[in-house]
Amino acid sequence: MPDWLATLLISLLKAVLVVLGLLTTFAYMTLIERRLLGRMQLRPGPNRVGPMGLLQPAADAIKSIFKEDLTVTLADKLVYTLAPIIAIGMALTAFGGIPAGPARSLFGENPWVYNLDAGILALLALTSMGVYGIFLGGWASGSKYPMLGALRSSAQMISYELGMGLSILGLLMLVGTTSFQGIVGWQAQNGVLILFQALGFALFLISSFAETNRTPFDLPEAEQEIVAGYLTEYSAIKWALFQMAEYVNMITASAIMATLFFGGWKGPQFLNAVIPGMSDWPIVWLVAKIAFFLFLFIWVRGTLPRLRYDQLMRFGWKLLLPLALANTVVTAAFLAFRGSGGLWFLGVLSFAGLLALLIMSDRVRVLWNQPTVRRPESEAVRAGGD
Amino acid sequence: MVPTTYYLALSGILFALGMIGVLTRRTAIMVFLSVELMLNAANIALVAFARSWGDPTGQTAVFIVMTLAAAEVAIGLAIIVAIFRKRETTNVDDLAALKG
Amino acid sequence: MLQPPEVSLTPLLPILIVLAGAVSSTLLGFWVSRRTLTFINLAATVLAALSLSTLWNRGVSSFGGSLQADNAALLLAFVILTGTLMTLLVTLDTAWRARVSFPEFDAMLMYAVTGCLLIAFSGDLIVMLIGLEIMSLSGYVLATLQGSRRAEESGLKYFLLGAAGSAVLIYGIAFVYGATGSLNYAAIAAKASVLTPENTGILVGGALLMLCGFAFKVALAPFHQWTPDVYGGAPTSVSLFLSTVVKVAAFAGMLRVFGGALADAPGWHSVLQVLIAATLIIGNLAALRQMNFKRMLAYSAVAHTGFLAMALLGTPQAGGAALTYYLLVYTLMTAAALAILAALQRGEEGMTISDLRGLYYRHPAYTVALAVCLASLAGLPPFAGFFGKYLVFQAAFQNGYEWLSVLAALTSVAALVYYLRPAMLMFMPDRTPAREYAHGQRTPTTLAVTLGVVGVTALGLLPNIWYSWVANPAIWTLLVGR
Amino acid sequence: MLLVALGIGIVAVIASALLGPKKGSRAKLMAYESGNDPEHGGVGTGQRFPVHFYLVAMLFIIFDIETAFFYPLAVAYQKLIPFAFFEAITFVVLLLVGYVYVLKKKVLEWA
Amino acid sequence: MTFTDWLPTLMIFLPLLGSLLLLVTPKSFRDEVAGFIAALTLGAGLAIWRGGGSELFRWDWIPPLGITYSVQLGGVSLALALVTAFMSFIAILYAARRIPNPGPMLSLILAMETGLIGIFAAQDLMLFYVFFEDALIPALLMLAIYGKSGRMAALTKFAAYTLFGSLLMLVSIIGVRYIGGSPTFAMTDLKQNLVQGPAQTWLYLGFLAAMAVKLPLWPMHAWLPDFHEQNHDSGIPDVMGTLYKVGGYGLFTFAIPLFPDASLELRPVLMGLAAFTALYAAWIAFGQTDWKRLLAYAGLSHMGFVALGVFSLNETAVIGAMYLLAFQNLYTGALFLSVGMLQERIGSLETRVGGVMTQAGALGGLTMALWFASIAVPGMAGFIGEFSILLGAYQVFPWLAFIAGITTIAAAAYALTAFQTTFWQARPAGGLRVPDLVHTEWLILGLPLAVAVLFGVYSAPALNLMQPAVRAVLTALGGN
Repeated sequence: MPDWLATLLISLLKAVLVVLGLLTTFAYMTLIERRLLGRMQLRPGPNRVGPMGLLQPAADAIKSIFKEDLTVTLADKLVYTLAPIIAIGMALTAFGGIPAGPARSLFGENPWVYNLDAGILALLALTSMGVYGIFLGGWASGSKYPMLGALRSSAQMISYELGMGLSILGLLMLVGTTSFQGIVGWQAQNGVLILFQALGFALFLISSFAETNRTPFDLPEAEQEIVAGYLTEYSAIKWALFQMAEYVNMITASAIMATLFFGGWKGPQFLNAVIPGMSDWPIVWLVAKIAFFLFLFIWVRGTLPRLRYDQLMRFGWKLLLPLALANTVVTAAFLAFRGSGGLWFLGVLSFAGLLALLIMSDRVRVLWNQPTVRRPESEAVRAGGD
Repeated sequence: MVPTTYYLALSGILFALGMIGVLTRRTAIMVFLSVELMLNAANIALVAFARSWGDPTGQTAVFIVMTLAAAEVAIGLAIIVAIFRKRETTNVDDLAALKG
Repeated sequence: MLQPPEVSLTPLLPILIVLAGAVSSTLLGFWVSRRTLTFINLAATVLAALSLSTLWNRGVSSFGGSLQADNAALLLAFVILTGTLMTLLVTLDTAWRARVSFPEFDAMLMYAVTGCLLIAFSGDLIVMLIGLEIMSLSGYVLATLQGSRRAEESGLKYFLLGAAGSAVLIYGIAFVYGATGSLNYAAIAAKASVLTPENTGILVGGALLMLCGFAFKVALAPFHQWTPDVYGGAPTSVSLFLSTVVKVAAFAGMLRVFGGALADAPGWHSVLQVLIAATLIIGNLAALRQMNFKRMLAYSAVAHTGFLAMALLGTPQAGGAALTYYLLVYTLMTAAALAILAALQRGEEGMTISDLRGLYYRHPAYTVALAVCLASLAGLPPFAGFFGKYLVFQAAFQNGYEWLSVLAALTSVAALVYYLRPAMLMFMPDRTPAREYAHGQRTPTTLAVTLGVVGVTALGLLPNIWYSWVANPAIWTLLVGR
Repeated sequence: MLLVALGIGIVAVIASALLGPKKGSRAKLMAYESGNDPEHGGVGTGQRFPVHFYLVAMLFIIFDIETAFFYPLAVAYQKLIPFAFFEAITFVVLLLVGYVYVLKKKVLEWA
Repeated sequence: MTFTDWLPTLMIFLPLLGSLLLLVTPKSFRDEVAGFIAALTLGAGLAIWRGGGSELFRWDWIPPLGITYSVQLGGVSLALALVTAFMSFIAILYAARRIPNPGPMLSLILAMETGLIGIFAAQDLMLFYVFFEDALIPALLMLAIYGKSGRMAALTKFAAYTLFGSLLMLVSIIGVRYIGGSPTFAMTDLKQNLVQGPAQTWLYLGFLAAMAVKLPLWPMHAWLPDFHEQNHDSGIPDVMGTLYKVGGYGLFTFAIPLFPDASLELRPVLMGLAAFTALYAAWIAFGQTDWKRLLAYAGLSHMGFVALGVFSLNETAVIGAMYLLAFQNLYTGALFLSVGMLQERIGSLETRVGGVMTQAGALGGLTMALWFASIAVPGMAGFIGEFSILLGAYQVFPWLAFIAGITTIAAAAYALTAFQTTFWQARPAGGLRVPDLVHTEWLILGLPLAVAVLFGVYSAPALNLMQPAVRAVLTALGGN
């Protein structure tokens, strides 16, 4: 067997494994989410299929495959079918770039499917491809509510993508590389980045929620206003694929946050004193961190109410974007003028900024909470004209 | 390593397609998309050449070109949308106020 | 290893001043009136022009030679700023009537000028490209800004063809880069003569593509079709800007690229002369058939492109000087003519030529000024247009393009006829009621017109006022990097 | 990875198409409109969007490209101090000019 | 530098100054100012004549382009300049009387005078071109402002023909300098750096294009009749137009010295063309019923003679041609004015009105005398010119001289026929009263006639002035 074929096959195998892992996680994620939400809302959640409802995901899967797959008459058939495939394809692909351990740590193989120098960039690019799935799905349905949902979701996703992209700039300046391995390595040496980029992390976290269409940013499928948004006309497996994509995106986002701000696949360094090499164990640490963030996602969903659409957009453009820029500039200024001082001051600055924001939150809120003017329709049209 | 010629051939084909699009398509949007195709052909050529010279200048040029393309998209779409909203057509042949 | 480029802002001074004007228009527009902004921009333009003098003969450059404040750049920048000044003066009066009196108009104008200056100051293809695009993109917006049917249509046409032209140009840049491995003018010029045959082929291809791209931008036939529609459809003050400043800048780019970087590259000369011949014939003959004065001026701009481009066929020394001289003159006379049209037209579609009948008896001063401009455009001595034409004839003639000079002379006859017809019509007594806007005569426009007419006359009688600045061959030899 | 990921989606869709029942009726295949007949027989895919979405899209394109410019700078930042700092500041200031303009134009208002 | 050196410059620009001055002069003084300026210009010219012509005055106008301001008035050029100044003065005299609100007209006449004198004085090709084009603008404006209803077409034709030629000439001028390698466009430099070989022929053709239009020479003459027909009835612009026929002079001063070989080479063709033009124009003139067109063709016929003389490159003929060129301006111009007076009286330019002589004897008499001058009756200046031309041409190509000789007979025929139908024949109908000449009109017709007669009888001063200049020019041919 030639070398390249072996590499190819191994990559393929890893890809299949990762995909299967993700799908399983997705399946149980839904169960866990429903159970947890039930617990938070003082009700049991699904508990009939199998012990503690453990077989519920399997049942859901079988149902969605065997359900009738409707394609509404006005839909653009090809795009309508393609949209969920794109959505899930991009979501799954994105995850493959995240390293789960040091090189060659997994039976002599690398614990990642692919590794690019521009890791973050590639990942951001792939995740933003997800918006195509949603938009095309909504558009191809040829119906009013899906269209609105699609528009909303694309507007929302692109708006928050800016915040997302800008919020990691400070981090990149500190680290000086875009490869995940490099970032993880830097954190192992200098301490996890959440310490120095608290503000950046906060912004990234919020953007991630918006990017994955999770509460409080789940406007695209806000059933009270637009039925189910872009999903309105979807049923059976295509619907399931969209759901899958959403959850996989959540997992990916969790993984990215874990990698960028929380040391990635490395465990805390002091644990090496207990069991040598413990912090280098592949997969374990990453999964643990992902699990934490997934819990956070569910927790927030159980806690926060949904934003109104105009609030959502204002929040993204008027608060997130300038703050991310400010974070970048502060980091840049710090790096330019720090002299030989350590990084701790930047951490303090960042925390202080975050704290200040929290303290001033009542004042800051007016920025996005209420519209400053009511625009007459004619003016809105004219603004589009020029 | 793939020879530079292949990339050039690809870029040439893309460019030709774009050119044909510009010359034959009658909808503003399609003309515009063809132009974007041509820009991307140029990008591919730039990257290919940059690789063959082992020189990063070409890649930075691609960066700039991408920006220009984006700016063009923004302004072009604004103009096309403005026209479309006013008269429901972006067919280039329908715009005949300025013949003569 | 990473090496931060040496940064010196001195060569950027004029660009920065203009940019400051643009930015201030963008932001201050929310608080002050457009008139104030225009005055600020006028001040910025004048300041920028003054700042040129501080850079004269210093030959400074910045960003590793990407920005060159050599004398050629300064001279071209001066022409650009002159056109800008006249445009701004005219818009003070006419912007309101043309329904483009937004702060954005000024901002876009100044951004476009920034781009134009960048082209003039460019030291490599990328900076040139950036400048060109800033200029073009702002130009598209300016052409559309009025929001009328005609303006939008002209904007769309301008945009689509301009974008196509840019794409071709960029593809050409890619090829030039592929052939020489550099984007810097001097480096390209140095390598252009020592290439393998294979690379020479690529270079020729790139040069031709760039030529086509530039031909779009400056409106050389057969890439000129957008010009009459755009100049005719856009508000007249915008047409003024597009046909003077923007064209000057595009020619500055051509001079930099073809007179500098690719001066020794084979191939493009022969194509350019065919393009020029086509432009001269098509532009002049089409202008002959126009009934609308504005469209006629648009076609005349096409025809003038042919003359201007002839300078590029000369040696860089003679051609550069001829082109720069002609550009200033072209700017002055075209701007003044369009300024008068902008002031006197009733609507943005301009005036038909027959509307001009008897204008002398209603607006004697403007009429005489317009006649001077037309005579100068026609190339009649003693107005400066004549020396412009003479210089480009000479440049082409000296470099062995006799047939082109003869062709240019023959097509000029058509040009003279279509320029003289309106000029004479204006003096014909007429008893029909006036067909122009009666209150067009205002101080700022008059200032711009005076600047143009005095400039054209003075430069015609004593061409040396300007020519002695541009005549030094060392300025243009520098373009080639020798 | 991409192949596998897309493969999953395609397989799932095909499987469902093969296995699922096909009993469409007119009402079932109608675009959703709370049970009413769609207005004008439905909007189809040729609908028009509020102009505001175009604005957001254009703003996004512009700002996103600006961000893209920032990435290389950020990565190389520490090697280019202090040049990079002034570059960054200039860049941000210019970005802010555009941002303030957009803000004042009330493009970022949703009402 | 003495005052005399400045005189040509003064003579050139004085009218232009006057023209500008008129723009700000109050209405009531305009005629006087214009007349004064014109008289002053003429005086300057006479002063130069008295000094025996001026030296070459040279100043580097645009050094980087090698364009100099070289002017010289002496010999032929002085004679022509004097005639120009004289006829401009006459035209102003008549314009002041004839045209209501003559301001623009006076201004244009003066402006054109500058261009014309400049053409004659220029000793630099570029400068020549500049003045050549400059004279065009006032001519066009006169036509535009004062012309008749069909002026637009005439104007376009005029401009197109003129500029077609002059732009080719411009290319030739550039070629003469650069192919020859001269440092400047000044004649003195160009003569030392002559273009050799076939290039000379090509450049000569380019130069010829302009001059053939301006002469005019068949087939480039079509603009001429329309131009004269559409101009103001008074004939004042036609006077200036006649003066503007500088082709013969241009060929003489510039073409012969700069393109000697080509001149010789093309001599047969060109002389043939010239003779044909003379005969053809006379033939066409015979059929004209409009005085202006008739005079236009008569002038064309004269120009054919001038061309014949110049192209023959024979000393006698060239002197004759220059003599004719100078003095035909006098009587052709005066004739235009006389038909203008005729038109004023009877409201028509028809040649078939008849019976004018019975009421306006002086007008008829002077007109007839001018006609005699025009058809080269001995004792008039025209005779000396035409006779010399024929004499010289006969030595070169006898047959062509013979053909041209027929023209003089034809001229007599058309002139007398037209005169007879207008002035003698019985009036067909109507009792229109035709007043005779009044005050300045005597001068306007009489002065040119007097000068024509003077130089017809006593030609020595003019010949003395011209002969050395012609000889000097013809030396360029190397003795044939």
